Amino acid sequence: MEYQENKDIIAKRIALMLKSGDVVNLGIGLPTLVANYLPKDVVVNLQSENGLIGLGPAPEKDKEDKDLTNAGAMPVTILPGGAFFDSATSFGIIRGGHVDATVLGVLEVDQEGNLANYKIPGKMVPGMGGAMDLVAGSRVVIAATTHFEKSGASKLKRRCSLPLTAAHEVDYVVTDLGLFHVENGAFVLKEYFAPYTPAWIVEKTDANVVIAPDCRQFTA
Amino acid sequence: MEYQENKDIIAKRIALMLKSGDVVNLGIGLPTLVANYLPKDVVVNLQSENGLIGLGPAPEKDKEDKDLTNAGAMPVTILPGGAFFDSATSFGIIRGGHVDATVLGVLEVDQEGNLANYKIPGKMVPGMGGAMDLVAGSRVVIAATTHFEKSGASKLKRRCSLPLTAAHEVDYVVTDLGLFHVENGAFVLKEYFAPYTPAWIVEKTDANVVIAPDCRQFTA
Amino acid sequence: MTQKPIITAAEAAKLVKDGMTVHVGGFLGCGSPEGIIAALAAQGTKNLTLVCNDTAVLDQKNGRENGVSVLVKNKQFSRMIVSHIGTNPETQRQMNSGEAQVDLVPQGTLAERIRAAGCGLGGVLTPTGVGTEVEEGKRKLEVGGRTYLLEEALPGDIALIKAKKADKAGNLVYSKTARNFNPLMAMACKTVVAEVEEIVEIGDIDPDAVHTPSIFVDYLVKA
Amino acid sequence: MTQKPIITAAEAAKLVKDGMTVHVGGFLGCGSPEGIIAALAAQGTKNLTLVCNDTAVLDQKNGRENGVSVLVKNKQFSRMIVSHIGTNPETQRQMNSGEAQVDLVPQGTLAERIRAAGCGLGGVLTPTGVGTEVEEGKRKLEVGGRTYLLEEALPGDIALIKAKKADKAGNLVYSKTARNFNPLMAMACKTVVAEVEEIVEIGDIDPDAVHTPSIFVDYLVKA
Repeated sequence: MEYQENKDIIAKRIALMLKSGDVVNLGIGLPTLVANYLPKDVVVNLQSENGLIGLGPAPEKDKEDKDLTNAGAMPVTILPGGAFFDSATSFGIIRGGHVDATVLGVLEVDQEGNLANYKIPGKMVPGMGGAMDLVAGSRVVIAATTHFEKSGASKLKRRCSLPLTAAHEVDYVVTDLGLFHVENGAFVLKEYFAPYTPAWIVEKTDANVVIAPDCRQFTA
Repeated sequence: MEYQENKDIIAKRIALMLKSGDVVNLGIGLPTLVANYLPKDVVVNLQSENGLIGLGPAPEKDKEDKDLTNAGAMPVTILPGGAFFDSATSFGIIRGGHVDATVLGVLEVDQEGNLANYKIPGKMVPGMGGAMDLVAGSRVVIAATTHFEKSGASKLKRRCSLPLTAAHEVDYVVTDLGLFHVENGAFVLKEYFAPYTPAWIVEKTDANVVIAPDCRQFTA
Repeated sequence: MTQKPIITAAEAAKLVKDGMTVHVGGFLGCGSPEGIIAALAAQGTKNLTLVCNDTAVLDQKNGRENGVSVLVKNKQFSRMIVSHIGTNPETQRQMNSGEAQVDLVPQGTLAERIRAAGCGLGGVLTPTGVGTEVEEGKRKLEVGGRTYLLEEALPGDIALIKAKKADKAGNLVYSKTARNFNPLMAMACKTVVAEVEEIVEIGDIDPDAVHTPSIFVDYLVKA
Repeated sequence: MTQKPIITAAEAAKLVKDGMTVHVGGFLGCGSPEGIIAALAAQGTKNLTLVCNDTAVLDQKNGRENGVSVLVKNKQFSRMIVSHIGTNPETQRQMNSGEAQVDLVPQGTLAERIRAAGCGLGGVLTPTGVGTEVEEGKRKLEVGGRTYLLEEALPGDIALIKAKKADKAGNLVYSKTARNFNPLMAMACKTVVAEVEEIVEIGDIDPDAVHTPSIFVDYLVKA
C-alpha cells in the first residue's frame, strides 16, 4: 500500500463531527477547509479569535474591508446575526468553554493528548498566538493533520519532542488515514479511510494505536 | 463654644477639592450634596458604580426612566458625552485607579486612615456594596462626616472599633469642624471652620490631631 | 446563525431545579428579569443559591418591591451571595435567624468572580478587602510589592437576565444602567435565559453594537 | 464632559519617551494607529518596550508592511511582549541575534494581563500554558482541583490605539475586528492617545454604544 497525502478527506470527516449551533474555531490552513464540507443543514457558528462570531466567506474582490479580517489577517465577512468583541471577551469565550470545538493543525501529537504546533526551537518560533488558549479552553479539541511528515515519520507520537502547546487536551486526531480518539494513553482508531487498513495503520504509526472494537471504514 | 451640626460646610469644602476633568464618585447621603456646591467653571465627571459616567441631575417628575438609576436606586439622568457600562467595567474603572476622588460617609475613621462604614455587628449589616472597592481603588479618598456622633463622641478615632471597609486608604477627612489630611498616624488639621479654633478641635477629638504649620481658617 | 427558542416565563422557571445556583441580573431591581422572577415565585422552587448584586428592594411600608425580593420573602434561597442587603430587611432577618446563609462580597469582587467563571479563569487577585474581614480564609499573594486577595471564580447553573432587545439568534442589547451584572452572568452559567422587551429579526442588530453575543444565550422570554 | 485635546500624530509621538512601555493596538495591523506609528518611526525614539498582540506584517517580497513592523525594522524596541511574530521575520532575527528580547505570551493571557492592569487586579489565574514552557518561573495555584498559572498585570506608560469614531469628550467606538486589544490598552496605560477616523460632537454617540468611555482617553489624533 502506498501513502498518498489527502487533506480533503481530513476536512470532510471533521465537518461531519460538527453539529448545528456549535461554536467552532478553525485554525489557519487545513482546518479552514472544514468549512467547505459542512452539510447544508448544519449551521455552525464560526468564531475567529481576533474578535468575531459569525465568520462568513471571503468577500468578493474589491469588497474587502480593512477593518474586517480573520486571525490570519485575511479579509473576511460576517454573517447576519454575528457580533464583534474585544480580545478579552474573545478569549473569555475560548477559555470559558464556550467554544464547542476547535480544529487545529499540529507538528506533533502524542498518545497522551499532548499537542505541539507552535515552535521548533532554533528554527521556527512564530509564537503561540491564540493556540494555547484554544487548546486549553475548547470543549473538544480536534487535531487535523496529514498522518506523515515529508520524511515519512508519523506525526502521531508516543511522546512529543517539541515544546507543547498544551498538555493532555487533544480529544480527537483526524488524519488522512483515519479518525482516532485519544484515551488512556492510546490513539484509539475509530474509523479508517480506504485504501488503508487498521493493521497497516497500526504498523506505520510509531505510537500506541488501539483498534476500537467497533472500528469501521469511513467513506467520504 | 457649642457644636452645631453643619453638613453644608462639609459639602462646600469638598466641592473645592475637585478639579475640572476629575472622575468622581459621590456616596449616598451627605457626599451627594457635594455636587450642589461645585464652582460653575468646574466640570467633573461623576461616576455611578452601577454603570455610568456622566451622572446628571434628577429627572423632572414623570420623566423618570426605569432603566436609569444611580447606585441608590434613585432615578437620575445622563449628561451628553456620558457612557454606560457593565459592572465589571465599572469596578475596573474604580479599582484601576481611574477614579480621581471618592467621597463617602463614615461610621468611624481613624488616624491610620482606616475607615469603617459598612457594618455594626449584631445591629446593622447592610453589606459593603461598592464601598470597599471605592476606598481601595480611588486615587484620593475623602471621608465626609459630621465631626461628632449624637452621643457626642468624635467619629475621628485613634483606632476604629467597627469592622473596616478598608485599611490605610483614607487621604482626607472633612468634618464640620475642619479639613484633615491623614499622614503618619495623625489627623493633620489643614483648615478649621469658624467658630471653632484649632485648639478646641484638638481638645474635642479623641485622636491624634496635629495642627499643620500652615493651618488656616476656611470661610465658605 | 441558529435561532433560539422563545419560551414563556413559566417555562423558564421550570428550568430552575431545587438546589441550583442561580445568577439573577439587576441592581436594586433595575435590570432584573421580573417576569421570570414572578414565575419562579409562583413555582416555589426551594433551596436555591442566589448570586446577585443585592437582594433588591422590599419596602412594605411604601409598597415598593422589586427584583429577587419576592423570592427572598418566599424563602426560596438557602444561600445568598450578594454585595448588599440594606434595602431588604427580610434578608437581614433570615441571616440573623440562621434561616439562610448570606455571604457578603464586595461589589467589584462579585463582578470579577462572575466574569472569571465566564472567562475560564480560576480567579483574580484584587486589593479590595485586604486588611478587612473579607480577607478571612482567603489566600493572599504579593505582586509587585502589593498584597492581593485571591478571589475565586463563581459559576452558576442558570442565569436569569434582562435585556432591552434581542434578535432571534439571541444577541442582546441592554438599556442604560439596566446592563449592570447581566452581561457577566450570561457568560458564567451553564444555561442562560434572557427576558427581553423586544425581539427583532436576525440581522437587525449592528454587530458592533451587540453587548452579549448570541452564543451565550440559550432561551429568550418576551417580557 | 470636558473636551480632550486634538493633537497631531507628531505631537502624539513626542509623548513617547526613551525607555517607555508602549501598548499598541492592532491585530496583524488591523486596528493599528498607523499615523502615530509613522510619526514615532520618524521620531526614532529607542529602547522602548512594546506590548502588542504581534509585531504585524513585514513582507518585503510582496511589499506588504503594516502596524508596528516599521518600528521593529528601525530597532526602536529593546523588548517586545507579544503573542505572535510569525509574520515579521525581522522580529525573529532580532530575537535570535539577541538584539531584542522577545517574550511570547499566549494571546488570551496577554489580553487578560492588559485588562488586569487596567482594572486594578494584580493578576489572574489561567489554565492556559499549564504543562508547557509558558509555566516556567510562574506561580501555580489550585482552585477547585484544577491547576492554574498566576499571570500578572501588564501596565504601560502610554497606549497608542485606533478607533473608528470619537466624540470630542473622547468616547470611542471601534469598527469590526479593528477593535481587538484597543479597548483593553485604553484602560491599562497612564497616557492614552487614540487615533480616530472621525471626530463628532459631544452627544452624538449613544451612551449605550460607547466602547471606551471618555475618561480613559487623554488625547485624540485625527487619522
